[in-house]
Amino acid sequence: AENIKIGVSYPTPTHAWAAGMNWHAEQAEKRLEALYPDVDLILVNSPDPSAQASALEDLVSVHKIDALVVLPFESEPLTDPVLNVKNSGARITVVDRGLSQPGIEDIYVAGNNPEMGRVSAVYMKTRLESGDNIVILRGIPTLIDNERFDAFMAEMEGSGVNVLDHKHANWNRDDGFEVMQDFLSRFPDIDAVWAQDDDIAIGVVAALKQAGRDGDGMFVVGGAGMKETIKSIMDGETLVPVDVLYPPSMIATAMDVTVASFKSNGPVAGRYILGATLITPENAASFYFPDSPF
Amino acid sequence: MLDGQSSTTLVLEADRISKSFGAVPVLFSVSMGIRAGEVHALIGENGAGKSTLMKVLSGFHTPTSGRILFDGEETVLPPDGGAERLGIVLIHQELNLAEQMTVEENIYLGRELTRNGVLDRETMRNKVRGYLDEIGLDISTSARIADLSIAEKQMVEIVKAISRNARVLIMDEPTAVLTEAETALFFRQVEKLKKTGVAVVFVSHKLSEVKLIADRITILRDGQWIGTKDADALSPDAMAQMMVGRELSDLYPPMHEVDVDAELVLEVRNLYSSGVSDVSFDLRKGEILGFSGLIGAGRTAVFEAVCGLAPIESGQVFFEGRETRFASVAAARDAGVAYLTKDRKAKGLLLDKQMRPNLTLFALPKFVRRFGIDTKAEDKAMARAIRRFDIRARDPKINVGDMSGGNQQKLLLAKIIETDPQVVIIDEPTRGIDVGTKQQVYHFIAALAAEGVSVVVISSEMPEVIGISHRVVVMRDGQVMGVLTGDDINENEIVRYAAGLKREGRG
Amino acid sequence: MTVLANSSLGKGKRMSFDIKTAGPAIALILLCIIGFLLNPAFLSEGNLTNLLTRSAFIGIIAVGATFVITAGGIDLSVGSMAAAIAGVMIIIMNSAVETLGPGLATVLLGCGCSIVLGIGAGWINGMLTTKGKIEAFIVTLGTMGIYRSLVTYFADGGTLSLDFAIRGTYRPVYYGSFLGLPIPVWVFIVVAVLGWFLLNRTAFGRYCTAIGSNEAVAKYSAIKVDRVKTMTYVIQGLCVSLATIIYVPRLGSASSSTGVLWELEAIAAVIIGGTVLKGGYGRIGGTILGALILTTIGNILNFTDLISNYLNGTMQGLIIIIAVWLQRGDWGKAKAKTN
Amino acid sequence: MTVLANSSLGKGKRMSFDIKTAGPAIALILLCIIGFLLNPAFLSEGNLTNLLTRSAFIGIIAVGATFVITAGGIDLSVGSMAAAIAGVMIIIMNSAVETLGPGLATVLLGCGCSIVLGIGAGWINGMLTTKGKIEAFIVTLGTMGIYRSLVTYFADGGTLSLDFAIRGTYRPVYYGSFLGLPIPVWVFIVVAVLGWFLLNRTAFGRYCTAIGSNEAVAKYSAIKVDRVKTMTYVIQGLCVSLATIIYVPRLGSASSSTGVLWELEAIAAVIIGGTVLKGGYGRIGGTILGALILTTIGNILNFTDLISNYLNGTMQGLIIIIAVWLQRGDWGKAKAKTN
Ligand SMILES: Nc1ncnc2c1ncn2[C@@H]1O[C@H](COP(=O)(O)OP(=O)(O)OP(=O)(O)O)[C@@H](O)[C@H]1O
Ligand SMILES: Nc1ncnc2c1ncn2[C@@H]1O[C@H](COP(=O)(O)OP(=O)(O)OP(=O)(O)O)[C@@H](O)[C@H]1O
Ligand SMILES: [Mg+2]
Ligand SMILES: [Mg+2]
Repeated sequence: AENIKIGVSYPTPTHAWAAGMNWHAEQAEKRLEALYPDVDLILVNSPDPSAQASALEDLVSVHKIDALVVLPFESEPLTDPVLNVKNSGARITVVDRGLSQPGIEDIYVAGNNPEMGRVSAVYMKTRLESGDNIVILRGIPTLIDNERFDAFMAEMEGSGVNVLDHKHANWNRDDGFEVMQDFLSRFPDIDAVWAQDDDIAIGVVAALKQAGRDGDGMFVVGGAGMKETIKSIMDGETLVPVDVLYPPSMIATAMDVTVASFKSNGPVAGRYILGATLITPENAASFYFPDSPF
Repeated sequence: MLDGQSSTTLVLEADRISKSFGAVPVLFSVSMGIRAGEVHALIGENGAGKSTLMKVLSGFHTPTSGRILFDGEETVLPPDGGAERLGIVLIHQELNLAEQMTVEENIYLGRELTRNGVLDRETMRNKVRGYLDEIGLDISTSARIADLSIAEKQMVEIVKAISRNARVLIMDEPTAVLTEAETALFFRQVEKLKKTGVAVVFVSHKLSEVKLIADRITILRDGQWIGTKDADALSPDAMAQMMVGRELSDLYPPMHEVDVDAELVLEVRNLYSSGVSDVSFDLRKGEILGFSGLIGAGRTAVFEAVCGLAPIESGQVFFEGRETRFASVAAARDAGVAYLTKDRKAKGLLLDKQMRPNLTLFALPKFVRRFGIDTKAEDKAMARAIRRFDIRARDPKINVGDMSGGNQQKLLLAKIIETDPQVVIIDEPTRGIDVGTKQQVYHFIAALAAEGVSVVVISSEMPEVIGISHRVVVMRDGQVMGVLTGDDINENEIVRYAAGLKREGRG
Repeated sequence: MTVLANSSLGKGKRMSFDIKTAGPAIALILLCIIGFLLNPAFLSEGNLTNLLTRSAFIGIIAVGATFVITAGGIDLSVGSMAAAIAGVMIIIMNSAVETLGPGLATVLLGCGCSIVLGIGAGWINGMLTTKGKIEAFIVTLGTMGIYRSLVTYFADGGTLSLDFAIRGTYRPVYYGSFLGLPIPVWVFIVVAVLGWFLLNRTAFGRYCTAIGSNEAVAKYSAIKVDRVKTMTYVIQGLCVSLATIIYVPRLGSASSSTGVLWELEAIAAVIIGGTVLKGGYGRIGGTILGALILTTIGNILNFTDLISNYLNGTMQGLIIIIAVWLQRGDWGKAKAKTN
Repeated sequence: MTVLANSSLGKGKRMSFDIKTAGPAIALILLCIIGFLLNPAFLSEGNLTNLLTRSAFIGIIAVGATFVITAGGIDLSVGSMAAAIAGVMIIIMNSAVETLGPGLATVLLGCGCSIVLGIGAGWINGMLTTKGKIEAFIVTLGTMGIYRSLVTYFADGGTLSLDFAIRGTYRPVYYGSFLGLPIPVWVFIVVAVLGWFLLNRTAFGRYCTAIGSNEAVAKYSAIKVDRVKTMTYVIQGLCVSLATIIYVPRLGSASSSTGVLWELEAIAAVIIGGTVLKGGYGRIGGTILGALILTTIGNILNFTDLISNYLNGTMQGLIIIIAVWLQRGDWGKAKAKTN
């Protein structure tokens, strides 16, 4: 049989979540190629949007792919390049970040960023009262960060909880540590921290412990579902009591679905939106992948 | 020619010029008039302010007080070489060429010929070729300055200046790095320019040259104007006396004979290196060995190879009887062999540093006490060097680059001697040094030899080699043409060997 | 005899010089051979076109950087500058589309603004270094941060995107071809030729070299050092704006991640090409090859999955070092060095 | 008249020199005043301690960079080198915990490895620049990419985390205090004092300065140029490894984003401190102040919400440029320049 070539393009992992995604992609590649000898998956990662656009060009001109699974670095810049791939005749599966023009992709698999912000806020409200103070550590200034942040703020609206300040910690542990140190110097009374991301949360926790302000009911909410965090939730840690899922395995889901679109008889096109589940000690075990780097 | 009129009109005149750097006064109310079609020499001791005056007269320095008259009118000269447009061209004492650029590019720098905005490279190249041929300089127009020898660089500077259609051509020690042959070529050009009515001002410490070419002579001492005389009225001795302010005794010290049985300190056998082929000679303890030859004869190359600065291709070097190959300058230094470069700007001194770190740089291990540098010992060394070599910097904290050329040379000498070497090779020891100090340097070299230090003097100044050497090696094209001793050491013999008219059989 | 020695000296020099010039070319050819061996599709027309087009951005910026570096300066702000200019262009075109319509006029307005901004930004860098007497490294590190954060600010942390109506008009500037070559390649060629001409055939080019070689000498040769230096930054700005003009239609957007690390790539291209980082010697031809080499490395790494993706950076680093080592072209001649 | 003009000029010169030395200090004091005005908590003991501790990383690295830059080189690889060393340290300690247990021995093993790696990495940079005769910019750009991708590879794109058992033993190296000052600050102080001594009071320091000032003169002055230059890179590597040793216990992890842009920060600190980028003049004291200035800028921006988060980079850029401009300390003396 003729080979089915599927290109898989995503950003170079520069933080743990992306590394987890990369791990899931590699696992899926092995699994699918073993399962279907005629399927060839080609994984490419790129350090920035224009490199990703270049990689897409190379997938078409060199590898002559039949389908593309793409997690765009950013939506806008990659809309045209993906459209070009589509025009070459390949099927398109978009993961996570939607393109800015509807109708290009055949399949869409995504997490839910606004939902992530909202779910975090809902949890916050269950623990806080009017007049309580929180600080927010945001990610890298991007659309994703904005979506999470805006949804969070919208949900908090009217709760009476004060957001003292929000600074970018770039989904980075070091920045999380330093920004939190400064928040602690600046604000004597903080009741909770929304760190948005598990990496930032690690830095935040270190800063809290250093300043000795990790007691009296203070808590931190991160996000994404890092295995260490999930483990500590399973163990009943109170400083980071919950996590909000944004699963890096979505890329594997997308690869599965794409291969299925060649192999299955039924139609597989459409939208697959994964939830932003709140991970609590009760359900944590089912989200724990000890082998993943994330 | 234009005589009657041109010899009296002053093109450029300094009127009671004073100049200070910071709080340090350098020139005190100096006046000097320059006539069209004359060669006007400016002489004076090191640090007398000659270079400073020349820079004031060409707009590179603004005078602190006093006036400059150009064509009889008071003028404020434009800065940074802008005076070239008025026809006032200065060749700086320190070489002023862009090292990475070619000869052609340097000669036309700042006034490139263009056609419709495009460089007219063809014309520029041809013109430069013409200039180079005229002055007898055999280098390519597209040679990089960095690849030229220092003398060639100086010739390029001269060509650059000559090509600028100057009305006043000011040259600060243009001949310091030239041999007599090249100086003669250069003077031919000066004569030519003079005939066309160009006023030539030049600074030199070679008084015989001054006597030969100058029409009038101005003498500076300690920043003061001492006098302006017709050249005919002054003998070199009189010049020296006016400069130094006292009568000079014999320039050269009395010669101590070397003990013919003195041990051989350095023996070089069949040395091959780049620019050196089959060179052999030896050097005895306490001997002063002169090296003579034309520029590019390979004298420097021999000692750069010996001292670990350039790789030896083949041949043997014996130091104190043992075969040695110094792997690095440091190894040579530690063994007691020191080499003083002739290129003090590029290889000798850190121009952006003060005197003290420069003085001790070569001998620095000597100044280390318990891991740190003993600054007190450095200060003592500095004081000693200043005394010994009469280094005059009015401001001791000045950067070496701002010191007068001659004083830099003295500092360089002091720097090398600081290691107390057994063998010292001095390449052009008195380049840019005034007669008074020259005398001191010669006596110093003689004293070193008397103490048992062996000295190699590489010099392009024939009288110097003749005056102080026990023996003279003459080189040409990287080979030794002959070794002269005793009465054979005279100008006639040296020239015959150097020009290849005579060659010794190998022994 | 003297003449002989001289001429042989000259020849030796000229030959080593030739190798030096040919160095980057040899490195590039080797890379192409490796690419072909890894995957014959490397030499397909499609891939070569992609490669050239991609090199155009960095290449055009690097031509500007060649001037700055030759004159002894450095410009770290180019990547952020490109992002900021792209951002402003998009904002302006998006708002002009209401009055001017999505036609050529709007695109031209955008390009005009880009050029004005590029020149202005270059001028600011130039003035701060020359008149402000602040080290170029600091000035451009500062403006790098400023432009980067401005584009984030304009985009509100997200992405600025070009109105889809305009894209149709503007698209051909990136995706169109002329005589078989994509437009960006043509722009690259024109910039390269003009840059080469300016550096090698005009007085201005010589002034840049002279300033980089020895500022005092340049000054004493009555060259207006500050003006020439400022001009090199202006040229750099102009090149950045040209690169941006062909970049915007490619992805139709700008964000805070646009142009990240382009400054290092551009400088690397310049230096791989043989220009001396400390100034005084510049080679536009080498710069072009340098840009092609860098793009080719990235391209080749997309061609093979022999190497873990994570090790791309290792390969890139090794190849850059080896390429420059190759182009020194005096292996084993170490002995002759001292002269 | 003459004398008057002279003496005032002279004083100007001496004064401007003093201001130049004092420049970074003044800039830092101004920043502190601004910080205090924005929020009095800026001067709280806790914040000052944080500030000093944070400066330690960049500061220690910048001390090394002062040597490299003074000797006319540059090292872009330090950030990646730190990340790679941290990664390897963690891997080694994690695997040693089984045999050596989670005690001091393991930590010492880790630190030892860090130092060996730092020295080795520096030595490689040095040899490639001196013996390989490749421009330092290219060498270290290459090794920067290599180390960065190696750490990504080791971490599988993610994060390497130190075994929790070891953290307890190792923690005090970051979080502990001695005489009221955190350990990292002590390390910083020791490195700074040693660095100052080495640069200003030893033959080696003189040699660095001499080489940066004029390599040919250095060579003719019996300085082993290649060896000294290599040593500066080794010192840089050692400083990076020290910085890494105090960095690892902080969060107990290393990832591909560890140390990103530290190279630019370190170089910026060096140059803000008054060291000349082209070499020949280095000031350790200035470097320390430069590192403090950079950290303080970031700290102050976290202390206020007056400025849009997005504009942090703009403020940072402006403050850096202004700080360096301030330290030039010859505002308005442009006229006196010509002398
Ligand atoms: N830029 C400067 N700053 C401070 N002092 C200077 C500067 N230039 C020259 N001087 C000082 O001025 C004095 C005169 O120097 P000048 O170079 O004019 O002497 P000179 O007569 O040319 O000596 P030489 O024969 O040695 O070249 C010296 O003491 C020198 O140190
Ligand atoms: N064949 C050659 N290959 C490389 N370099 C050469 C060759 N021949 C001569 N040179 C170089 O030419 C220069 C001229 O030689 P050198 O400086 O030793 O001559 P010199 O007699 O000392 O002349 P000067 O009067 O200038 O001191 C040297 O730098 C030498 O290395
Ligand atoms: Mg002089
Ligand atoms: Mg010589």
